[in-house]
Amino acid sequence: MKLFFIVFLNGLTLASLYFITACGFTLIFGLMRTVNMAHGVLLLLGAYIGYEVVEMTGFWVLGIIAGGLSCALVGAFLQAFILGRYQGDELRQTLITIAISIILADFLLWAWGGLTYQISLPEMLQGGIRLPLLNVGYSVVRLTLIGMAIVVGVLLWLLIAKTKLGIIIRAGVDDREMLQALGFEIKKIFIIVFAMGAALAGMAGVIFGSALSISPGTDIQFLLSSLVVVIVGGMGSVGGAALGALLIGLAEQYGLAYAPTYGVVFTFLIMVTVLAFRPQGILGRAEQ
Amino acid sequence: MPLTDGSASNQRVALNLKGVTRRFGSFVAVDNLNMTIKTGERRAILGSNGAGKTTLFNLITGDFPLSEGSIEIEGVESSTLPTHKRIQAGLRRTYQHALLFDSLSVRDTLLLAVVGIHNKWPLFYPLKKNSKYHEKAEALAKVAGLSSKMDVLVGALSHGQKRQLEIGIALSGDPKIVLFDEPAAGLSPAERPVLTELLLSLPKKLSVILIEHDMDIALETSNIVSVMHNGKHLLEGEPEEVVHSDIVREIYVGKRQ
Amino acid sequence: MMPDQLLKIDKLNVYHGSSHTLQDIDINISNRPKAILGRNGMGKTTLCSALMGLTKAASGSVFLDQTDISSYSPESRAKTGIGYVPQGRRIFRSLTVIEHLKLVEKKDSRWSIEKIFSIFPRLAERRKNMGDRLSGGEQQMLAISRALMLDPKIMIMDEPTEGLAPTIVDDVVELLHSLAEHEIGLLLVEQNISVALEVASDILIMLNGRIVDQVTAEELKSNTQMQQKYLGINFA
Amino acid sequence: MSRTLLLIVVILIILPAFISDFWLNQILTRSIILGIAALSLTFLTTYLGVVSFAQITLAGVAGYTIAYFSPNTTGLGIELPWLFAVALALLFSTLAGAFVGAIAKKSVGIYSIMITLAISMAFFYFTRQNYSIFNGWTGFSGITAPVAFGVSLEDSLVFYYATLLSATAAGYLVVKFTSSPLGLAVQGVKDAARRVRAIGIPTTPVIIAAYAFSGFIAGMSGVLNVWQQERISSFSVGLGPTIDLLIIAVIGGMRHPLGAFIGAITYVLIDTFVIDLFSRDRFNMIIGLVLLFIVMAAPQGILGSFLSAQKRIRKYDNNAIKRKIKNDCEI
Amino acid sequence: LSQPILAADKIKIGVISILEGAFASLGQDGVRGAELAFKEAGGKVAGMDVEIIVMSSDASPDSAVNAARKLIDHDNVDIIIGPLSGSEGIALRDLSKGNKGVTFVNGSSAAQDATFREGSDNFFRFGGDGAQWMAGVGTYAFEELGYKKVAVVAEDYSFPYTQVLGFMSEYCAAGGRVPKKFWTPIGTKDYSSVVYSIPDDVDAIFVALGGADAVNFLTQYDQAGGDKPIIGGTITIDQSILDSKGPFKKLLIGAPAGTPTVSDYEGKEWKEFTASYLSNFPEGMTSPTIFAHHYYMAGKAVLLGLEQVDGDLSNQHKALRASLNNLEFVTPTGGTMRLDENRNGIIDNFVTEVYEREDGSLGNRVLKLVSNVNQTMGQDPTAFRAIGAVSRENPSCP
Ligand SMILES: Nc1ncnc2c1ncn2[C@@H]1O[C@H](COP(=O)(O)OP(=O)(O)OP(=O)(O)O)[C@@H](O)[C@H]1O
Ligand SMILES: Nc1ncnc2c1ncn2[C@@H]1O[C@H](COP(=O)(O)OP(=O)(O)OP(=O)(O)O)[C@@H](O)[C@H]1O
Ligand SMILES: [Mg+2]
Ligand SMILES: [Mg+2]
Repeated sequence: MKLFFIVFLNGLTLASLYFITACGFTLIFGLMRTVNMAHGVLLLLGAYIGYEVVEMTGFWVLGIIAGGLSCALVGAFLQAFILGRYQGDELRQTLITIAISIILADFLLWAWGGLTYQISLPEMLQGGIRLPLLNVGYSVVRLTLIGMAIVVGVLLWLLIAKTKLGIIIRAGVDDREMLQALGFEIKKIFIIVFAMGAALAGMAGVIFGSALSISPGTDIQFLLSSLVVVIVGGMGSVGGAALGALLIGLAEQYGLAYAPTYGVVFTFLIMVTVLAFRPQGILGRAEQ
Repeated sequence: MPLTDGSASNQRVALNLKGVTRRFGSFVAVDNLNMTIKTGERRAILGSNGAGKTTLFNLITGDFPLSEGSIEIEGVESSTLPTHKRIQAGLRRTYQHALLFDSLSVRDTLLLAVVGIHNKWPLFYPLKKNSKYHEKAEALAKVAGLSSKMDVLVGALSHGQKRQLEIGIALSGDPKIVLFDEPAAGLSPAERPVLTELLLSLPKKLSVILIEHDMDIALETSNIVSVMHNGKHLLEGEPEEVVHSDIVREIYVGKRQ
Repeated sequence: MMPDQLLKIDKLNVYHGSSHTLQDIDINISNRPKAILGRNGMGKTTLCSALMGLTKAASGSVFLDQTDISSYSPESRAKTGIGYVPQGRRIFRSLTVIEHLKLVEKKDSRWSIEKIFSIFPRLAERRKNMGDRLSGGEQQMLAISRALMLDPKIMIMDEPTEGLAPTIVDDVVELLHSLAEHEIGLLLVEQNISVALEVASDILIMLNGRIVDQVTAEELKSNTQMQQKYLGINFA
Repeated sequence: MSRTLLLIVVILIILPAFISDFWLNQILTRSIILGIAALSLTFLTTYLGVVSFAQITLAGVAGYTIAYFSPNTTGLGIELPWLFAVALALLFSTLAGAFVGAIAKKSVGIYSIMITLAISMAFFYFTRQNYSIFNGWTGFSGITAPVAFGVSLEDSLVFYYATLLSATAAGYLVVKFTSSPLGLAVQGVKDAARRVRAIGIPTTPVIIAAYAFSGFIAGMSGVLNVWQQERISSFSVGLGPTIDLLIIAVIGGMRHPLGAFIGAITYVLIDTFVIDLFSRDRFNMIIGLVLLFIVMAAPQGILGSFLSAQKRIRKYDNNAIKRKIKNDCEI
Repeated sequence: LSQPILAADKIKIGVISILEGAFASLGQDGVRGAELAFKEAGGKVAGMDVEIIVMSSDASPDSAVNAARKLIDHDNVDIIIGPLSGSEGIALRDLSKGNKGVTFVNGSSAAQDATFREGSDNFFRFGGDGAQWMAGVGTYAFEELGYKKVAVVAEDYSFPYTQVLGFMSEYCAAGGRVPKKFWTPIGTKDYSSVVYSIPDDVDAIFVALGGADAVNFLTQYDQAGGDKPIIGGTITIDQSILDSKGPFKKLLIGAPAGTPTVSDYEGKEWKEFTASYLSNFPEGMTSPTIFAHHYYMAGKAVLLGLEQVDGDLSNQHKALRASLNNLEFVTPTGGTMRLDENRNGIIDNFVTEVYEREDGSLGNRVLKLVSNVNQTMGQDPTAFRAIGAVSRENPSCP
């Protein structure tokens, strides 16, 4: 029984991490309909840069900012010069981002090698504390993740639902031409959105690299988990992504604890089941 | 000029709507609506924008499920039948927003419409060049005024041409009840008399429900008029009578007519 | 005062593949509202969309208020002062009514959300509805409002009364009349002849991608032969 | 187009006389096999409007069936006469296709990518974790192509012709299918599913039929693939091959069956030789750049760019039509 | 016709290693090892030039086979060195059966079955399998360290199965018990639920995880307040992990493990080998990894074999094969490498311990040398064979 609760907590903290890593993806994917297959590699890039900055300066927060900023730049570049002109051509964008992720991943391998990296946490987040009721040690940083996820989620939701930028973005997804005909410079707006999504990815990468670790191949895992989370939850819905993350996080941890052999299979079967009955995801809006 | 005498009470019933209701969240788009369409009847439905007319059509065809009430088509309880079964039972419709196959040619679209109606299950093998289906498709194109556009992709048709194609599809096979959702919208003045002609020339045994904001067409082609307002069936009656009633003047017709 | 030449179209040509959809279009629009009439598929929508920059013109130029906007992007054209009400409405399906209006709300515009709501009370009632959950007529009102809120110098309206109930057509006609009071130019594509004749002072006739004639509304009203020739109709 | 097609087929028939075994086996035959799999994807994408990531899974179902029911060195499975094994393989892949269709029937566009991706990942992890049927991580090896009607398919030339014949059959089937009323209905579902129902055709069976058909085509490729590779494992149905297939389909072009094969040969050439031509440590970067270049430079895929230019001229040759309109309008 | 065709004045050797994805840096080190052997020989053997053609696989058997086919059919190589990982090894062994004109020398792939069952007479392994690499550890853990019960955390595929077999066959025989085994899918990021499921009453944890998986598990175990000692699988304490960046490393200090490759080995031969490696590959690791070590031995065996037969590859490499079967040479760790009747290496294995070097980096040092480890780990071959093929359940001693 104790294990059951611990696993629940594990699922919750993992879900927070998944949510944080999926946020940039929801933003780009949910709002611009760009299937950004380079999301994982952007996370990885942010994490490596964050690592360097933390090693250099010793400030963790600075690492997060640096990871975010560098990815924002890369993202803006990609959208402005490569992806932008194919807006609306989903399949081609998918392919282009796959190509970009192959190139970038190889670049990262070149620059940082194939070793595993962990980013040092600030003193106060290191190590574990004893949980009062369950009487087990628990990692501080994992507990903090829950808080971070909530903050990120609320900010993102406000951005999408409440700001004018949010309205513009949603309109742009529905009918780009019409939005142009209303005087909006859609290209610029999409560059900003992509940069924001990439920045979120970069920052999430630093957090991920601190809580767990990063190495080549992590990018694919990021990408898959983000895809699953966003799709199960419903594209463009922040609440949905949170719900999706929770479902997948819990499934994964319970799977690992109680049925390790087929645990991963279950994760994907959950996704299949959700989508078979709600193709638009749990909280997504139907296409027609 | 009424086509049949709407008052004859011993006529067969083509469509019977009882307590039909549809809610979207808390909003009631169609509200406890009762209506009986007799075989051969030509009914126009008038009503302001958002009155619930298109929603009513969507309920009849099964595009949307009912919230409450029942629908009988040709005496058969059809409230829960899937759309294609209702179509196979003789129901047809046009969509207000042309809903067409942009990547098929006009010919293929009409072929599909013809084949779809004639077979329970679309054929797996290709059709012969001059099959009976091709003839029927040609005939439909002629009715819709699209004979010259047979090999054009539907996506490249102009707005009005798409509306014409909608009508062609709705007349495929051997329809018993046809629902026209604003067929004249987007048609040029030159096309409108043609449409009127077409509506008037439909077989007598066919039942028609017509949503139309072009009053000339609506009044000329119908023998009974229903008025919808805020989802309710406000009143029905002889065309002239209804149009000149004060309430209809106020909520629908306005002063310019 | 409105300039004499608000919109000037000079030898505009548009192709779809190899078909020559618009052929040497010349139009001048001043303070007198103009309407284009023509049968289905003659190129009216193509013209509107080319003016907006959404369809590429092969040759020809467009001036708005003396500025050559031929090379402008759609967004620059909108900013320069064209309000566009497209055929088929093109409402954003995932925005609510109020979000549509907020999207284009401007501080110093003559058109506020309140003003729009007073013109179309139906929109106020449905303010929280998503774009794709509006009736056809409601969408049409919203499309007009959306363009108006940009405070344009000229409105290009592609069949704005399509699908509207007669009472609401009355409202729209009134609104179109008032455009002139606000010194807003108007290029109107209409299939509803009576609306066109009532609103526009000049009528352009389009046939197979050409402007084949220009007459005053008065002339066309009285000349049944002309009606027969260009529109294929008889006014009873 | 048909004359070009004939020319291509003739060239392909006489080509083995001029090339080495390696080119025959590892480049041509492999490309054609991949091309058949890609064809099952381009079919779904072009006509049903869904991007299916499950095609490798469907091919895998056929492949595993062959492995399980043929002699192999894994010590798992039951030996059946090869014709039975092939029939079972195609049956299973068709059924699996129908099953995927039944699950994904409501999903279009991006959503279809995701649900099929989820299905394929579930299958991948299942094969990796299960040892009793799929022999887990390692899979089956030592499978050999059978002796069919007196000739050994192990002979690379024979196998090449068998592959070529299968590809031609697959292409023919796709063309026939798409021009049949069912095929038109499939395209109708892509454009407006609601309208398909409103002309009296139920959409679910149409969607399932399209997926099942694609399963059959993918199954053909799956069978040939096991015979060529002489092995199959969880890696054969993983994310890598799945994405490769998408790359093949897109760079080749989706509009015409031939595109899948052009994409496949392009991909195989890049995959095989880039490491020789460029620095071996950075060859992935080169592959990425080449892919990026093709996708950006040829919007409709390599074949598509060529075809669409042709098609546009043919389809939209409105001059004749316009003359007619003129006649209709002139009073 | 039976004349040896010596006209070719060039020997072509293909090297297959993993140069993409998560294993890329390990694979690159493997290639370095092979290249080192040829560089040391001056790029010539038996008076002929050696041409090396490198192909990449992606850890999948399919890609290894494709790479090998390209090397054989297109590049016409005579010898293939590789591959890196277990399942790839089995795939190439199968491929070798149909390509008798090519000699396959295994790289670092360590699946038991590649040679133990269904071996192929032109597939050689100058090195051990994953079980051999654990020789000595089970006994050491039970007898020297006094661990009576150990839990196992290992990745869920063939190589870790083999490692666990190697550890358990000794450990259980000595009297130790393994009450619980956790097989986690490769690439698992979050082990926290495994961490909390480890029974409280075990004395230590045997961890057979590689790369990032090891790093993640150890970090999370520490954060959860775990304090059981660790016993490492071969790749868990590989230099590539010890060189990884991050705070998890302190957990490994003092962990015993089994490996044929010890980065800080004090032996003379190893020092020479390391010096040669470092001078030839300044961009390489701080010392050769197990992959460089094994690809090097493969390269060396090939060169020695060719030299012995004077480059005679006639008659499907008959002479070369015979010479390889009887080859003996001194390995970089100072032992003598020779093959058993299954063409599998009889090796020297080390029980090691992770320690902190003076500069703060981590290394391995030798606790014990176990010589002459054969594939049945010194047990009676028939009895060993009777254990059956390794799997999640086999062996078992709860
Ligand atoms: N899916 C939906 N969700 C919520 N509300 C809807 C939905 N569909 C329609 N409505 C609302 O129901 C009402 C009736 O819509 P309907 O389309 O039936 O009107 P209509 O009578 O056809 O109007 P028009 O003449 O303008 O086409 C409208 O106010 C519309 O906003
Ligand atoms: N994308 C396109 N590709 C090819 N041809 C097109 C395309 N769009 C329009 N056309 C053709 O151009 C001609 C003009 O179309 P347009 O939409 O401008 O007509 P319209 O006058 O607005 O007609 P309607 O009154 O029916 O709206 C039509 O014959 C149409 O088939
Ligand atoms: Mg309506
Ligand atoms: Mg138009």
